[in-house]
Amino acid sequence: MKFTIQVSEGPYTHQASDSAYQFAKAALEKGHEIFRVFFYHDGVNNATRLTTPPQDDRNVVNRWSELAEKHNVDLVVCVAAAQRRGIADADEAKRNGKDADNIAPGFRISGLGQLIEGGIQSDRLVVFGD
Amino acid sequence: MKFTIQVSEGPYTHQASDSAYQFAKAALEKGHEIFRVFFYHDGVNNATRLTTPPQDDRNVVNRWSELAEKHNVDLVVCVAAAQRRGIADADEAKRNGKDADNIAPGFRISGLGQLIEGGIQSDRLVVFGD
Amino acid sequence: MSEEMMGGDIKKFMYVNRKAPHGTVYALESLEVVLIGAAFEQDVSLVFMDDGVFEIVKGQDTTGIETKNFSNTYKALEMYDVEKLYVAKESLEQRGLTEDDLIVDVEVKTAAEITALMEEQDVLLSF
Amino acid sequence: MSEEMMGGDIKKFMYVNRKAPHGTVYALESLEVVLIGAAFEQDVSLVFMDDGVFEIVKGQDTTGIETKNFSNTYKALEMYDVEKLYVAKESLEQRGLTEDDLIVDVEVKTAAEITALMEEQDVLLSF
Amino acid sequence: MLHTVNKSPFEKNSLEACLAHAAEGSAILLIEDGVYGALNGSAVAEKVKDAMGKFTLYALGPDLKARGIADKVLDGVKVIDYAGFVDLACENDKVQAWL
Amino acid sequence: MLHTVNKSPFEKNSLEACLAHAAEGSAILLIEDGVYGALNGSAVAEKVKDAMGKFTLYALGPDLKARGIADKVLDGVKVIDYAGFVDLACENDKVQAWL
Repeated sequence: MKFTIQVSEGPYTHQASDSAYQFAKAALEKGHEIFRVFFYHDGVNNATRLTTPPQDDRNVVNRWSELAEKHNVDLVVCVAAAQRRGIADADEAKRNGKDADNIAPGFRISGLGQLIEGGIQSDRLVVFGD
Repeated sequence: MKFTIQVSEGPYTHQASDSAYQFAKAALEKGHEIFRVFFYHDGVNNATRLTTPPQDDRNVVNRWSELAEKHNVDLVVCVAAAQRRGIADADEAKRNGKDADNIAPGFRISGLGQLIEGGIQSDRLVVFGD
Repeated sequence: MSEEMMGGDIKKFMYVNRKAPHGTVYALESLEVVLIGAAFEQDVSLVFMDDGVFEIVKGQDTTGIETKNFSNTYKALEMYDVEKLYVAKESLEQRGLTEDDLIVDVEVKTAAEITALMEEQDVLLSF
Repeated sequence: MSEEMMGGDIKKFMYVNRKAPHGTVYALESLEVVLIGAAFEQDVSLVFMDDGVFEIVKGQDTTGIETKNFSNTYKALEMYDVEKLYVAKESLEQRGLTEDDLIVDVEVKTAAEITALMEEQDVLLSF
Repeated sequence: MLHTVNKSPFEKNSLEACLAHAAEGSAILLIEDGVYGALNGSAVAEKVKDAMGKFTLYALGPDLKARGIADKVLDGVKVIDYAGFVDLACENDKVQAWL
Repeated sequence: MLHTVNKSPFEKNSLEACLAHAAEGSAILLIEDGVYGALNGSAVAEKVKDAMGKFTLYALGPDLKARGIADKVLDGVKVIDYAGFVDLACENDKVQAWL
């Protein structure tokens, strides 16, 4: 079965990103397909490579990046939500006159249409939020 | 009177940062002193210079930077909370092996002791959160 | 069922709005999805329930809190062919509100009717 | 009053913990403030009320959700000379919990007693 | 002592917890989504009216206006602006935020 | 249809809203702080027990264990893991998250 997952909260502050990750991992282990993980609202904050969590804690951002690499999962960060919150890739940084970017490997920035497309193309949309 | 203000949520997602800003501005206009604004939890996300909010909306980050510059307000970002969420200045970036930093002008990263000190040194601590 | 739809059939999308505006960004960002989503020409409906009914209260003026006043955008939904707006009867009543307090024309639905509407959907988006 | 305290007098700090652990980070980050704050040698107390009482429930095991299990840290508070731990009686009861369910020794207080304790404080930190 | 409440009483237990723990004579200020607690004719209005016998209730005007409910406020609730919020924080010896 | 509830019923109205709007025969899965709704002997336990006549109630085991309440779960609540959550999402034609 084909899933799209929406993550609406950032790392650590809410469990939403953890639950979404565990759900995605379990789905992949069962042979299902993750069509897309869409990061919206504060969920875009999962996509920064500048986090340094305590060594005795999980690394939420790296965990997503590794899942993307291992299983070729499409991690999409909403551009409008990312602009409000300061998540930028090189293109976005250039376009908005920023002197740095912070996006983590495996994430790409795109539009809200990607969420709707996820809803259309997938068998199930599962939302994790606050 | 001397105030310390704690901001516990990030920009745009919750009104906490807006309310804290309006409170700080009103207090300064009345001749009070803002001893410190302490950004904790997701509040640290107010301190990134990479945001590009819609042009018809307020710029939460710049507003804080401007307040700091105009009134010499001490804007302190909790280092532990910042590390979890990916807010870094040049020193932090270097120390944690990051290739970029994202801190906005007027903010400084420091320890949780700064919050306690705010509580000790100020007449009032006012918390804005979720 | 969803397999059959892959070819370009239309899916029923419902936006479930349960949060008050201004205190958090969810209402605004939900509306942004609706506007972008309209281009996909799916069968779209919005339901306002619990504190979500406050999103469409008349006379909102955010000048004093200096945030974005997006309440008038709900009136523009019609132009995007988003015309199915449902409001939970019990949620209105609990808040002392009536249809007259709302900025857009809506269909007021009982909890049982909303249950039935939800069951008809293909995709539920929660805000 | 606060002017007199500037010279090194001790202030009464109360940490008001009202949120469940794990679902959000507030409980953990509140505890981090308490640990750092202990070095300042103020008069510190913690109150656990509403869902905050869940923070100190025994037997928490976060292996399955892969988050940090910080519940044992409450047992270390004593070593930091943080010894005034209050728990709201009504909050425990509402959740079907008793003192025996808690990981640390606490003083169970009624709402009226918590009101009085709050009134005694100089600084209230809300988590 | 000043208590602030920033959550809708229809969604969260913040106002309830505040009313159960504020000392008699306290000032309670509704801000952000907390101002919905000042709404006339709602299911919580009676509880809030009762509380006015024990506390002084304030609501932040800019937050009421933002939500379109400035003309639907319960009698007895004092509407103030951010300057008034600052004054309340000064007049009272400390502030507790019920989040 | 599968409904998920991730909020404590003592703090927020999510479970209440879910119970009021889920169709008879629905599956309701408590996750994150939502698992406190499965707690035996609490003030909401009776309401949840009543709901079990109309719905099938599930709770996520890893979340129960994290909170130290795995041995305090109401009879009749089915405890599942993340794989079970995935199965529920497959078996049901759609998922509604009550946040």
